[in-house]
Amino acid sequence: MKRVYLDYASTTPTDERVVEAMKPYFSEKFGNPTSFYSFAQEAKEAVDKARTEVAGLINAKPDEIIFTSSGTEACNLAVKGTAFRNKNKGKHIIASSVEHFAVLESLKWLEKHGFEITYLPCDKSGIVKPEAIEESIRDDTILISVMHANNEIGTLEPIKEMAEIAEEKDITFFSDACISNGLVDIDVEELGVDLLALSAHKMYGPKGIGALFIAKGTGIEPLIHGGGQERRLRSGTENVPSIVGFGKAADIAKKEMKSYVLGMEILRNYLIEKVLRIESTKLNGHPEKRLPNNANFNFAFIEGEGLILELDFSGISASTGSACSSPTLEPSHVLTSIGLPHEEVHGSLRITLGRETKKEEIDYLIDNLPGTVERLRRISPFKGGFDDYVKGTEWKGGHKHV
Amino acid sequence: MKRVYLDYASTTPTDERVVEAMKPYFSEKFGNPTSFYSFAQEAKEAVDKARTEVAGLINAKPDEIIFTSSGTEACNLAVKGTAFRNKNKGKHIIASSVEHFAVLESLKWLEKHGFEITYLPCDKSGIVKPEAIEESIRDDTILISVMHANNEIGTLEPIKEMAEIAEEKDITFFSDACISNGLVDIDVEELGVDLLALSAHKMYGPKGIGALFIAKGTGIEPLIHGGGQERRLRSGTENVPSIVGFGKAADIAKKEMKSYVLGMEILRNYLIEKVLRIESTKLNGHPEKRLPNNANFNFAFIEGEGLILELDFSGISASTGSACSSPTLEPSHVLTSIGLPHEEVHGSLRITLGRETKKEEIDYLIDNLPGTVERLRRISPFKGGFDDYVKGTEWKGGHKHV
Amino acid sequence: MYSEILLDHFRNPRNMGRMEDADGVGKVGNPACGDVMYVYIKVGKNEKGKEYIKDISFETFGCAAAIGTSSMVTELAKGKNFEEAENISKSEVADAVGGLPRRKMHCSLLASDGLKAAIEDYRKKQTEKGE
Amino acid sequence: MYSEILLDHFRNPRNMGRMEDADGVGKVGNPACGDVMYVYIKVGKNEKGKEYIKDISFETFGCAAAIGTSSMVTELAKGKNFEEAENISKSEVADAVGGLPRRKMHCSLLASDGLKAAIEDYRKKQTEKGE
Ligand SMILES: Cc1ncc(COP(=O)(O)O)c(C=O)c1O
Ligand SMILES: Cc1ncc(COP(=O)(O)O)c(C=O)c1O
Repeated sequence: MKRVYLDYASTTPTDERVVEAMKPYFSEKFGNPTSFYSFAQEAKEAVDKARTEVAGLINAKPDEIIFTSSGTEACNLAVKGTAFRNKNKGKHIIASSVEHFAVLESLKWLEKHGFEITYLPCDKSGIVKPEAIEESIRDDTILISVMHANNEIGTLEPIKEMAEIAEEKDITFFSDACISNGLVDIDVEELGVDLLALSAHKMYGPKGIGALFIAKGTGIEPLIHGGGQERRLRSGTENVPSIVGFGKAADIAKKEMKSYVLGMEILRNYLIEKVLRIESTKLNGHPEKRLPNNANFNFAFIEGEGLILELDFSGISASTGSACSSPTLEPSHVLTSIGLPHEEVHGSLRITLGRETKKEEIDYLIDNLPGTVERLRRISPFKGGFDDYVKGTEWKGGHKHV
Repeated sequence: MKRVYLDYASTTPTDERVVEAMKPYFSEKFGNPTSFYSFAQEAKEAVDKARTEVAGLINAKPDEIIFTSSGTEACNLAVKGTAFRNKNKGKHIIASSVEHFAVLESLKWLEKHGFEITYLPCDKSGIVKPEAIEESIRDDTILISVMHANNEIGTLEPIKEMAEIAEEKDITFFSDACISNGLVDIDVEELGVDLLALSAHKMYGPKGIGALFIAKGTGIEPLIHGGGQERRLRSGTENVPSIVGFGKAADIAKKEMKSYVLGMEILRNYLIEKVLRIESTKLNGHPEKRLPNNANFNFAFIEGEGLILELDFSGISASTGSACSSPTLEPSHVLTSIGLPHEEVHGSLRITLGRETKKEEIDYLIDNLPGTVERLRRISPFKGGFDDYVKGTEWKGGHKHV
Repeated sequence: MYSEILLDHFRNPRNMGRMEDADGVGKVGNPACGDVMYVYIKVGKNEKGKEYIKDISFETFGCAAAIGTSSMVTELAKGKNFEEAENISKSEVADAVGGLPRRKMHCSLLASDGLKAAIEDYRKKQTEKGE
Repeated sequence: MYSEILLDHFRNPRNMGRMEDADGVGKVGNPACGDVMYVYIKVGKNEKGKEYIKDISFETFGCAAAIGTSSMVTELAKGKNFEEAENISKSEVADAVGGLPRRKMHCSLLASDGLKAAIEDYRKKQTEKGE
């Protein structure tokens, strides 16, 4: 069967050159970088080199990079590490309502531990207004967290403007760039952020490795305690092969991003144009300020899980923000945050392109999609519009929210 | 130059078969196991298989295994996860004084957050007395943590007896088995522990992957929050290749442990016998109840870092518990816990054998060691004994403890 | 994750579509939660004068499990008298499709509820007619 | 992590060993912390009658940095008069061995302190003799 993978926002294949770079560090140069003897020196140097490469991708200094086991851990470290470090200064945190679960769930946990969170609304395209931050800042605000780009709808946030506000008030500013790394130029100096999270497997690096940029002078407490690796900020024997792989991926991204992003964007625009010809379909997110590989559609009257499954039958891998496909049976908080009505929030389809995505793959999707949508709409009780039942009934049944 | 690696307790090379098993999951079967479509199914199944393999190594059920990014993270999750989950029940924790930093530093952090820790002493061989636990238990005790084997001196602890006491009092019992996994049979049912930490890179698996066994019914809170992977107990996109690698390593260990441990132990005993012929030398730890690959010596009148460096010049990789070689400039807490006097605590040498360690390698060490020790002793002001200066002076200078 | 039977019913739903001259229509579910089912029935009388489900169809907005169990419940109900139809439990539906993943079990409830709602609607209309 | 110079002084320490007939002995450091240095000096007088370090040796219990800087400080001190010797700073020692890792900087302090202590001991003994 034909296989067309169009879920690069979920994860990317590891670049063969990355795998190649990792290889010597498994069984050959396997030393523990913390060890004293010269054999471990090779491993230590490899980690240092990777740190320089990852720093280079975002114009940071190598000693501002802390390796973590994932983007998720980097987000947890940023949010909880800042909270615990500054808890005597204040317990108020501001965050956008469209953050990734890695941030949102960390915040929820902090709430249980006495912190107070203000969630910022966003507009219909997913953009958080810098003014909203200004209005939310209090004397006891210790952290502002707004993601660099949204993983579902691809919207790019005005980080620089927000970080400026935070800087003026001397509040730590964190931005989760796990989904934009390798797709958008990120310059931490230019952005003015204090903390920035990265994830390797979203940019053709290996899974299970991420990093947190911590600008010099930013106070943060460790999340994982132990032997004191990573400048005492993240303990645990260094994952040398994966760190090396992340470094290589960063190096490749830095050198090749410009060229592959251009092709991606053209193909993505072509896809959007074609798909919007399907009736009762719209594009979620911002028309321009979005990741170059992201298209997020909304098909009225149908539910996304069935759509994904149908596409899967045709060999196409894509994702949706529908409740049915989520482990919590909650629809995407991003789609509700941008104001999609309840009945529409389930009909989303996220297509994310990769470096190697070909036009014929996109054409294959374009060929498949109208029939699939049409078939599901035939099954749906809602054809040309949601009927009275949707508008005015007391609902029975449906998912139990957990 | 000849290279003789004798620091397998620090880290092991990844088994070639493990690397082979991991390979397909980088660039080929690279799907995100949480994804809905069938392409990701391969990855999901691989993770399930690995979970079964790791469970099999310790006689657990697959759904009692949570993958983490390291042994350190597993220890943090066990200790902090139990503490936060039970904080309304009590805030008292009992732990041995010879735990790994992953546990000790987690405990220190919890102390700052209102928990109270009782540290259990151990005898001269490193063994914690179960009676000491009994005496320390209070109404508000929520966790007891005693490592399965000690990573420095190799002492095996009487876990079963201690876990029984904990069980009677309905207190969660955690044991850190990161250093014994792959070297000693571990049967969680037989041991009766509630939580047990594992680390892959200590048993010929890859770095950057560990696991926590959580017995059914044991309440624990996550440490890393986010998308809800690993039964909501440990979020972050699954590190599929490393998980697969850990599974393979567990499978190999289960099948081959008996045979390689036997050879290791014979060789280790041979080493001990030879080394103890050097004057003013003793063996740290227990003569029998110790890991089969561990030998920890104490050479009076010299300091370990110089020793390690000298051996390194001869191509031998080994480790020491001396202050000078530690990032914190503190001597090993394990060696001070077993009652070594201050002036002796710096002269330790840890030799840990691997599956593939050959007699000629051990002989090479045995040939090198006496001369090296002798040379350093010639430099030392202490020859046949510590002099009056050591016994009765007010010390000037020396390390600043941090 | 889904059984072959369920996938077949999802891909080739039986008794699918609006029924313009239905005797009873059941509407259950909640679009906010992502699943809504409409069940249409035509009612006949058997030799003993007892009412039974002569024809049935459905429309469903929901995931594959919701669509598949909707299709299955119409198959199970067709030809059954009201009592029998109302006794079709959610677990019977789930079993009939070859089992459901745990977090999808509520979908089979939707299907059996939809059927009951259609019968109820028929009864209500009969009462109204009678008045 | 260590410079070539330091490693050379560690492996081939200069002026190493006990001096049985020393005029002054300095003992510094703390075995609890893992470093102790004994410095032995023999004192001579130059043409102007000024005391200087005619011979010097050391014994050190400590890491490679401690041993290497011990060796280096004896080289630096040999032939120097007391004032010059006492002016040998820890950073001078560290520089002379080609630099030290940050967390090893205290080792060069041990070396310069040891030298000072030996001179002090010599002076004390002279005073005692004079009494
Ligand atoms: C925006 C965003 N943040 C954080 C993460 C978490 O990264 P990881 O998958 O490395 O845990 C992801 C990806 O899932 C993401 O898209
Ligand atoms: C006893 C013990 N616990 C925990 C750890 C930490 O494991 P990891 O290196 O996987 O972080 C180690 C190894 O360093 C260990 O020896």
